[in-house]
Amino acid sequence: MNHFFARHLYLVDFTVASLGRRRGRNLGLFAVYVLLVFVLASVSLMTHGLRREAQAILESSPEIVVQRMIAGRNDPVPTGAVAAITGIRGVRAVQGRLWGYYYDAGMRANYTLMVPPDRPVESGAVVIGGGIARLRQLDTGDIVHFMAPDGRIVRFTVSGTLDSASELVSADLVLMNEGDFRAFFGFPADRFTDVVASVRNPREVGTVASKIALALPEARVVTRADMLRTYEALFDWRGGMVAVVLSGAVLAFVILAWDKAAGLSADERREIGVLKAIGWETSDVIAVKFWEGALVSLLAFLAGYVLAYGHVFYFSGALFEPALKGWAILYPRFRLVPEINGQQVATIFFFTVVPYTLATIFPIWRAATIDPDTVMR
Amino acid sequence: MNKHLRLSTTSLSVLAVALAAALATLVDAALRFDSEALARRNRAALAETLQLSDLSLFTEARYTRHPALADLHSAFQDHPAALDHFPSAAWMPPTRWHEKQP
Amino acid sequence: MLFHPTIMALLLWSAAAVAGVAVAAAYGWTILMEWNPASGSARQLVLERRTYLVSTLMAVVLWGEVLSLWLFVYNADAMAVMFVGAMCAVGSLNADPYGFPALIAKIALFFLAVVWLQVNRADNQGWDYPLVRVKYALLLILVPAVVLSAGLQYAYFSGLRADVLTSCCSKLFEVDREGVGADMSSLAPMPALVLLYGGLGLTLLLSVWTWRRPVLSAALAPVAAAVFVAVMVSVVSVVSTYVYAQPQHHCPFCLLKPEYGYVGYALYLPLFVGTALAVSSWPVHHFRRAASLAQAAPAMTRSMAWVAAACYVAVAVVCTWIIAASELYYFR
Amino acid sequence: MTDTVLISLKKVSKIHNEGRPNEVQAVVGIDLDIARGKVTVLRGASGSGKTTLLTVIGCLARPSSGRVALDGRDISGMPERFLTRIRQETFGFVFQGFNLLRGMSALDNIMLPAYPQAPPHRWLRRRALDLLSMLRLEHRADTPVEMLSGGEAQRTAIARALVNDPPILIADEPTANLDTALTREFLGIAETLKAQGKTLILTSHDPRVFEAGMVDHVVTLRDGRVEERR
Repeated sequence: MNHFFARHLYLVDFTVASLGRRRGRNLGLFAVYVLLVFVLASVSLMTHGLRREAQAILESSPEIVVQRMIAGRNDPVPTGAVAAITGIRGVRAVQGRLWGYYYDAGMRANYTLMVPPDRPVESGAVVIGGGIARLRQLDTGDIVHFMAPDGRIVRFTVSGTLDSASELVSADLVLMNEGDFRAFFGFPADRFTDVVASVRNPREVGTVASKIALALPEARVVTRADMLRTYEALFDWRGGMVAVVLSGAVLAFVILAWDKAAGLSADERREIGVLKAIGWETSDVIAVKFWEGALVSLLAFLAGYVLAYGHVFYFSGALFEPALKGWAILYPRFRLVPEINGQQVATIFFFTVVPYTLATIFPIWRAATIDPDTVMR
Repeated sequence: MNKHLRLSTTSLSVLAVALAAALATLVDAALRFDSEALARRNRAALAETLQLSDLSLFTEARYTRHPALADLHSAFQDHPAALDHFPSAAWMPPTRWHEKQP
Repeated sequence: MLFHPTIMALLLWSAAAVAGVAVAAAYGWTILMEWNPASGSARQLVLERRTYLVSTLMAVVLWGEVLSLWLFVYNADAMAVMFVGAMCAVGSLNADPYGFPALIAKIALFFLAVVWLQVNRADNQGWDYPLVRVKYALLLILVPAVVLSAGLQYAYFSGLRADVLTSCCSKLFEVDREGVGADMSSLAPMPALVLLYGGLGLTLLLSVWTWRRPVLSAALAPVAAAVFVAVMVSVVSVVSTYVYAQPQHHCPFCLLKPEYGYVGYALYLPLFVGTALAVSSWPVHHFRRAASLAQAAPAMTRSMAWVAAACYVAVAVVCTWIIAASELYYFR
Repeated sequence: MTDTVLISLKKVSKIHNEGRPNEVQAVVGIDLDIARGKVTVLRGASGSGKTTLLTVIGCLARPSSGRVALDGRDISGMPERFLTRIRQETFGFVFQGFNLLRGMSALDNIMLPAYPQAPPHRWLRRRALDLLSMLRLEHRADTPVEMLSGGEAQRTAIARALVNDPPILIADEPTANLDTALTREFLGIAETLKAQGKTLILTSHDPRVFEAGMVDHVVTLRDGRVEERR
C-alpha cells in the first residue's frame, strides 16, 4: 500500500511538471472547464433554491382551491358555493377570495390586487409589496393613482409596505379593502374570485376534494399536493431543458478535451517514447495521463462549484436576472436560502467530469502504447 | 535539509484547499441557513395569511404570475411572444407577425 | 419523464457504459480469437496493448456504475413528491413496473464488474497472461448485462409519468390511484434477526477460513451472494424499523438520508465491498492452476478474504449499534 | 563458460512494418553472445541494423523470430508489461540524441527512471546528486536540460541511465556529436563503469571508440547480418 501511494506521488510530480511545461494550453482548457461547471452549477443551485422556496410557500398555502369554469375559462364563483362547501363533511373552514391582476400602463408592470383575509385595510388605503414600492418610489403616506377598468382614476393612500425580506412572494402585491376592490374592478357583489377550503384531517384531502367536485360539477378543484407535484415537475422539466441547451456546450467541451488528449505534438510523443524506453510501463503512462485529467477536472469542478455558490447565494444569481426577469418590469430582490443537495452536485459531476474522462480514455491509451523503441529510430 | 518542495505536495495541497473551499460552502450554508430560513418562514407565514400559492418571480404576464392557479394555460395572453410555461410551448416559436408589418 | 437533469445524466451514463463495454468487448473478441503468446509477431503486441484499453474502460465503467447506482437511489427519493402516495424512494421505484428490476440489474452489474476487475488484476500478475481467454469470455457475458441494465433503466424512466395539473384538470389523482406507500413485504422481527446474524456469522466464519485455506473460497462465494440477499431482506424487515423507530416504516433507502445520520452508508458500504470481494475470491483462486499464478492467486484470495471478513464485522457492528441505540423494542 | 555469457541471441530476426508494403528486414538470423562485465561494440554503417539489434538486446523490442536469453532465461516471448520490468532492472540507456526531457532540470531527468519503483524520495534525490557529483556535474543539478552543453547533456544522460543501478549500460552512438576531448572523457567514464563491473554495449562507427583499449569485443554488422567478430 505504501508503494502504491509513493508511486502515485511520483507520478503526480511528473504530471504537474509536464502540465506546467504546456501552461498556456492547459490553462485554456481549465478556464473553459471552470466556466462550464460554473454555469451548470449556478443553474442547478438556483433552480433548487427557487424550488425549495416555492415548496415552502405551497406547504402553507390553502389545501383546496375551488375555481369555477365556464366553457373552459375561469369565472367568478357565486358566494353560494361557500355555503355548499361548508356543508361537506370533513371541511374545517371555507373562505371566498378576492384577487386579480392590474396592469399599470404607466410602468408597464403587472400587479396582483388582493383583499387580505387576515388584516383590515382602511377604505381608500393600500398596502403594497416591496417591488412596487421600489418601482414607483412609494413610501407610507404617499398617494398612488390606479386607473380602473372603466377609465376612472382612483386615488389610494399607501398605508404600509410589506416586509422587504418577503419580496419573493409579495413584490407585486397591492392589498386593499373588499369594498374598494369590488368598486375598483366593478366586481359583482355576489361573487368571489375563487374559494379556498381547509380540511380537518390532512389525510382526507383527496376525499373532500372529490366530494366538492361532486357537489359542484362545474368547479375545478385543485389540491395543494397537485400544485406541489406540478411545480416539482415543472422545475425539473425546466432544469432538463437547460441541460439540453447546455449539452451543446458540454459536447463542444468534450470535443476540446478529446482533441487535446488526441492531438499529441511530436514532442509529447517523443517524451512518452523516452519514458517507456527508460523503464516506464504502459500503465504508468496511463496513470500519468489519468492524473493529468483528474487534477485538471477536479480542480476545475471544485473551483466552478465554489464560484457558482457565491454567485447564487451571495449575488442572488445576478447573471441570470435578465433571463428570469424576461419582459417583466417588476423583479423581486431576494436572497435564497443556501441549501446544497448531493444529487445536484453528483448530476453536475456526471455532466462534466464523466464525459471528459470518457472522451480522453481512448486518446490516452493510444498515446501510452507508443513503441518504446521509437526513441532509437 | 530538503528545501525543495515536491510538485506533488504543492499540487495536492492546492487540491486540498479547493476541496476545503467546497466543503466550506457546506459550512457557510449551514451557518446562513438559520437566519435565511427565518426569513423563509416569515415569507411562508405571509403566504399563509394571504393564502398565496406562488412566487412573485415571473410577473411579465397574468398566467405566469400564478402558475398553480392560472386562469387559462395558453400562450399569447399578454404578449404575442410570451412563452407559455408548459413544456411543449418551448418548442414552437410564436408567429413573428410584427416583423411583417411595414 | 426523460426531461429531468438527473435522469438525463443517468441515461447518458448508461449509454456511455454500453458504448464503453461494447468497445471493450469488440477488442476483447479480437484478443480471444487471435491470442497467441508464443508468437513474437507485431499482431500479438497489438493485442497485448489492447488489454490495457479494455481494463481501463472496465475500471471507468465500474466506477461510473457505482456513482450511478447511488445517484439512481438518491434521485428516486427526490422524485417521490411527484407521484401520488409515494413517500420515498420505494414509492418512486414502484411508480413503474421497471423500477425495481432496474435497481436490481444495476446492483448485479456492480458485482459483475468487480469480479471482472479482480480476475483482471490476478491475470496481470502472471507473466504469461494465463487467464486471457477466461477473462475475455467473461467480458462477453458482461455486455448483455450492461445492455440489460441500461434498457431496464430506460424503460423505467420513460414509463414514469408525473401526476401533474394540466389545463383539463378537474381530474383528481388522489382518488384515482391507490397509494404506493413505503410498505414492503417483510419478515417478522425474530426470523429476520436470526437471518441477519446467522448470515453474517456464516460468511465471517467462511472468510476467516478462506483466509487460512484459500480453497474454501469456492464455498465462500455462493454463500456470500446468498447472504447479501438475506442481509438486504433483514435490513428491510427489521433493521430499518429500528432506525426509524417505527415498526411500519420498512424503507431501505431512507437510511441514506441525513435525518438518520447517513447510517445507511455505514451499513451498505462494507456490505457491498465485502460481498464483492467474497464473491470474486473464488474465480481468482480458481486460477492458481496456471503455473505463473500458483503463488499470486492464493495470496490474492487470502487478502480478499481478510478484507471481506473485516467488512462483515463492520456490518454486524453497525447493525448491532442501530438496534442498541434504537428507541424501538421488539423484545424485552 | 556459460556463466560469463550474459545475453545470448539465437537466430534473431527483426522485421519492421511486418505485413505492410514498407516491410524491412532490419536484422536477419543473428547469433550473438554478450559477455558479462565486458565492453562490446556493435560496429557498422548506418542502416546496417546495429540500432535495431540494440533495441532487441535492450528489451525495447521483441524479435520477430528467434530467441533472446538474459542470464539463461528466455525473454523473447514475454509480454511488454514484464519485459518493461526486466528492462527497468537490467538496462540503462544512453540514447544518441540523449533524449532528455526538456523543461525539466537535470536532477529531475536523472530521477525519472526510478519513478515507477517509487523508492523513498529523499534517498532517490541523494542518489541522483551522488551520480551528478561523480560525473562532476553537481553545479548543474537545477539547470533545465536545454541549457546544458553537449558534454554536460551526455553526462546527464549517463547519470540517468545509472540511477537504477543496472548491470548493463547501453549507449547508441555515444560519440556522434562529441569532439575529441569529450570523446576521451566519455571513454574515461566507460572505463570507470567497466571497472565497477558493469557490462557495456555500444554502437559506433567511430574508430576512436572501437579501437579504444578497454573494448573487449567488436561485432561488425552489414545489411542486418554479422560480418565479422573480434
